[in-house]
Amino acid sequence: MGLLDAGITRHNVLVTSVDNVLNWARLSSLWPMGFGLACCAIEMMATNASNYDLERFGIFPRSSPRQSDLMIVAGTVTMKMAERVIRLYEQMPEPRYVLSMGSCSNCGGPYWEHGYHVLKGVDRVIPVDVYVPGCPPRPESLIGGLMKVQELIRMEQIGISRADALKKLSEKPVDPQFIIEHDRQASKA
Amino acid sequence: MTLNFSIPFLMGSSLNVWSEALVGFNLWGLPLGLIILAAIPLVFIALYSLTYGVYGERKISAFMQDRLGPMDVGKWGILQTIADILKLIQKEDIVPTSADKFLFVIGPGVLFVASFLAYAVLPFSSAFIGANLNVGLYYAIGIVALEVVGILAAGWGSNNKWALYGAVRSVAQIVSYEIPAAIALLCGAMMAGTLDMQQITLLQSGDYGFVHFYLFQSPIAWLPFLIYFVASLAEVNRAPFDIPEAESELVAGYFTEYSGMKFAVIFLAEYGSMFMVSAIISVVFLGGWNSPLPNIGSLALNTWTNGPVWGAFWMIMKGFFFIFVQMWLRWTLPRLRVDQLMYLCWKVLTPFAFISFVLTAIWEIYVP
Amino acid sequence: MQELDTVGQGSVRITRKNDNIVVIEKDLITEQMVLAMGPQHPSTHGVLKLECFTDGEVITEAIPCLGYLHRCFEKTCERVDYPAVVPYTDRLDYLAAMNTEFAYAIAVEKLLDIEIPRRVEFIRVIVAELNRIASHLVAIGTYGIDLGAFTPFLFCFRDREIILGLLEWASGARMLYNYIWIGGLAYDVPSDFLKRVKEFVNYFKPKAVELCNLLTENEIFVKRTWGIGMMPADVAINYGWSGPMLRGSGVKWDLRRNDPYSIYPELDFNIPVPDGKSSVVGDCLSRHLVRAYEMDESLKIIEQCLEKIPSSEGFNSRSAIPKRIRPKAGEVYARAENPRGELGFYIESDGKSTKPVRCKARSSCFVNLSAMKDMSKGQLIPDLVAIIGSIDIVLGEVDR
Amino acid sequence: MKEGQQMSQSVKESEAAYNIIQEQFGSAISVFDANETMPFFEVLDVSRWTEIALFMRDHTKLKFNYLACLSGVDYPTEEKVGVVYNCESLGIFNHKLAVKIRCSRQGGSIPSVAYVWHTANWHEREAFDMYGMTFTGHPDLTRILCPDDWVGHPLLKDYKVQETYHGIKVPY
Repeated sequence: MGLLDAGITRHNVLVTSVDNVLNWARLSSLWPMGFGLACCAIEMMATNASNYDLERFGIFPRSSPRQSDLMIVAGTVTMKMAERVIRLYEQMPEPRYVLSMGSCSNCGGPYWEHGYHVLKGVDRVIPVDVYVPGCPPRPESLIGGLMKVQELIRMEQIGISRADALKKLSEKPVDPQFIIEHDRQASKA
Repeated sequence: MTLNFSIPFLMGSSLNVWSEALVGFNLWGLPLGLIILAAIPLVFIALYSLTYGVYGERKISAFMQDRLGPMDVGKWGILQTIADILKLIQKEDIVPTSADKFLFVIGPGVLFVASFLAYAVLPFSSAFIGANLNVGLYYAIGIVALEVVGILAAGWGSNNKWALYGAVRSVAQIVSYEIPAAIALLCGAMMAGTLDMQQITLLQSGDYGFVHFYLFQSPIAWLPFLIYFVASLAEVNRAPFDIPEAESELVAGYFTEYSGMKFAVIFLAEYGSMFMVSAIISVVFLGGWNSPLPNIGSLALNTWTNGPVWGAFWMIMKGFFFIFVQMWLRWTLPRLRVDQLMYLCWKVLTPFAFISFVLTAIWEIYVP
Repeated sequence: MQELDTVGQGSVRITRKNDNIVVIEKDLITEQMVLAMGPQHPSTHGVLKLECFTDGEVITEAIPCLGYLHRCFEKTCERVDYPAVVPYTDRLDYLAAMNTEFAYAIAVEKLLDIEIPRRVEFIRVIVAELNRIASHLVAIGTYGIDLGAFTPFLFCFRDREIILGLLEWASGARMLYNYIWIGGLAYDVPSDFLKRVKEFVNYFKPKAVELCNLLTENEIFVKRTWGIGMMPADVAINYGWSGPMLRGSGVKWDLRRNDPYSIYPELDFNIPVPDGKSSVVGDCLSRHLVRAYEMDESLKIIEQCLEKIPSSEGFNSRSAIPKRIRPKAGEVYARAENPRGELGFYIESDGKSTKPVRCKARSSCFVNLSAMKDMSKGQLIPDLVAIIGSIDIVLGEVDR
Repeated sequence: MKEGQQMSQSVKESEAAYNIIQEQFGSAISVFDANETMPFFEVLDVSRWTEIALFMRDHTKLKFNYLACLSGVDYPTEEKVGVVYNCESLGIFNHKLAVKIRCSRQGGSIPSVAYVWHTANWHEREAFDMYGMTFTGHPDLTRILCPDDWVGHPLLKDYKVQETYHGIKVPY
């Protein structure tokens, strides 16, 4: 390990707070690519629409991959589409994240057995950061998935790779029950 | 000064005295005070209309659409635009391999500079003006057209078919709408008899506030006012004339290939020019920095609310009002088609602009 | 054909004929540009790809390329039992899952030749019509986006959420319900369901008017869609169009009336067709208007069903479901009126297995979309977007 | 359709339509299968199918102007693949009739009716894609749902899915 790397990984105050600010900016303005594949795309649209309103979190879909940070693979990826998905992923600027929404893009979903033309999991072609299960996932769970992406960004630091951050995230799972209890205690007090 | 600037209601006449003193403040022969006075509103406007123009748009659209809009980033989401810009700075800056690199890089720059050049001649108050040109209005009309160069460079340089469509559409649109816009502004200039923006504003001041504004001075002025408003929407590519960036047709128009900070620059330039056209229309037809409130007997509302700082306040408020109307239209109306857009320009707005020009001339000659 | 509007002289002359076909005459040498629209494009409603040959802004030819969402529905059907096909039918037309299930159930019931309890039929019609409204709301909302108006879309989705809530209450899922089973229903509706549906009907009536004011009566909207994407009735029939598309061309054809199934013969409703005054018969606007009016008709149907529905006393929603679904050998082609048109199922049974030998879904979007090439010739790019929007495709159903 | 049972109205209509076709084409078509769910006849002389289709569409008493559905079917036991057409007279007579055609499983061909009913254009492409029979005279007979370089015709009963497609693993 070089001298500079050592200095950075030691989390000195300056680097950490700069990190925090930069991470805050990235996680507060996650722009997903408005890119729908199948049923889940409708649920994604519903999440963007008035009732769930993703814009509350600064998440606001862009139609060009060049201007987006997050790819929500919403729906079944077929063999014909797989190459296009790869190309779209490659067109996105770094740092980029992939959220696989719905069972179909997680693992092939209901088409895993007989769907000869269905790609069994989008992670076979592009690296996926967060999986959201469901067929289709409810808007709440999509929002949950997006929160997970935000958490992942929070874990990242200069000197900490994406893989390390993902590991950290999985080692420190956030228990929703704990948060709910915490909120209850706070409101009681 | 800067602190109180944001709360102009609390300012009395003492501040005006102070600002007048600042005008006379010269350091080593440099008119430093003047520079500060000129720079403050410019910087303020730039920051405000850029960051809070975007934020305002998102909040206003949310209000119209039964939503909340940005809520999570800062209290009520007020830090949203800052987060967006900070994030865009961090993004990878992609220049496509097949792009014309020179044009691709200078495109956003030209666009950004062009949209802010006209700020130089905008009179923010009797004391705040960047360059008091005697052909200020002429300059402002002309400089808007420079945006076309940036858009064309961006669209052509991207080597993307959608971007090219967007750029060509945009050029056709902006160049066409220059004509009715310029003629409509000339009507205002004719009423004033000068092209000097500061003079035009001064000529609209008086004890009765809004009564002195050109819009209320002659009934004919409404025609060029509306023509210019419609044409200015087209000039800054706002709905219903947003065909150059028509999201549902051209993905993102001429900036399809732009990522990171270059995209942010294009995005901000757009909001910059939005304020610019709004400011021009308020100078020419709505009295610029003059207070719209009239003096009613001993209730000297006009006198109380006039002055350099108050002037900047009125100017910005008028500009923001027009920005609000632009947003309102944006979230209400569908988009016109290319041929309908051209039809509107050449067969409706241009003839009416000429008619209003002639009518204004007649009014100016025969009506005292 | 008369010239309406000519722009330019000399080297390039662009003429718009009165059927909105743009003709370019020129002495210039121009190049044809091939423009790949999609599969990722905001206005192709999913993963449709259009290969457009363009001459400037004018489309000389637009060829749809399908298959980006081919999910092997028919192969899957041959491998699973009859009841297990129902969830897959949901995923065909995911905007109107109830209607799709309904069509499949009708097909298999016809093959089985079984009698369905009356209350089941009423509930089926109520949920199907609710889903039709939801589907048309999406169609209208996204059509607004295609034409640049974003706000109507959000209003539509706001109201759609209420329908989704109702259907979720009945079935347990928001979008893909698996509620209408062969011979019955998964469950009876919750006790207050019908009351809430009534409330929704009362809520939605003024909202439909608001939507009309915002979009359908908007001058720019009308200008954008008037006379675009013309399709004469005989060509439309030859193309196999159905549903709102066919009615938009002036053919009064609705399977609920013309090939009645379920309890539709007992219900009173109109089949809206364009009157030729508020739109040109056969253009995009007519199709849009037909959809808008159909929502009112659906409300009417729901209201009647709510009055006539038998009580739930002693009712078992699964009473008519056979223990083992194994139809006798034979074929059936049964269809139902979906929000997008005729959704038919061709099912072949060999009488021995519990799996269909062949199950083909005749999808309405697939057929409606095939006319794209004809409709888009000589239109502008914005018109192309308007035409795709007016077909109201769901790629799940197109590619199956 | 069991013996002695009354034929329903729609089947009667279909039979009447069938009789007109039978008169014209005689032995080129099979006898009428008057089942209740989908009455049909089969075209035995495949080469005359376009002619029959045109006759069905244009005859003043038939007017089958609407092709509702076209489904390819595999008959592995007979070593044949076939197509089922569901025709209908929309808005004129309201009678319905299904037509079946079979051809050999390997390299069989069926005359295209894409010029008779435009609906058939894409449906025939789909049947070709799924079953591999060719439609002679079709304007553009290419795969429609699967990619152009896909191996095999998926809906055949003995279809084996390919291992990889462009380097991506296909089976689960």
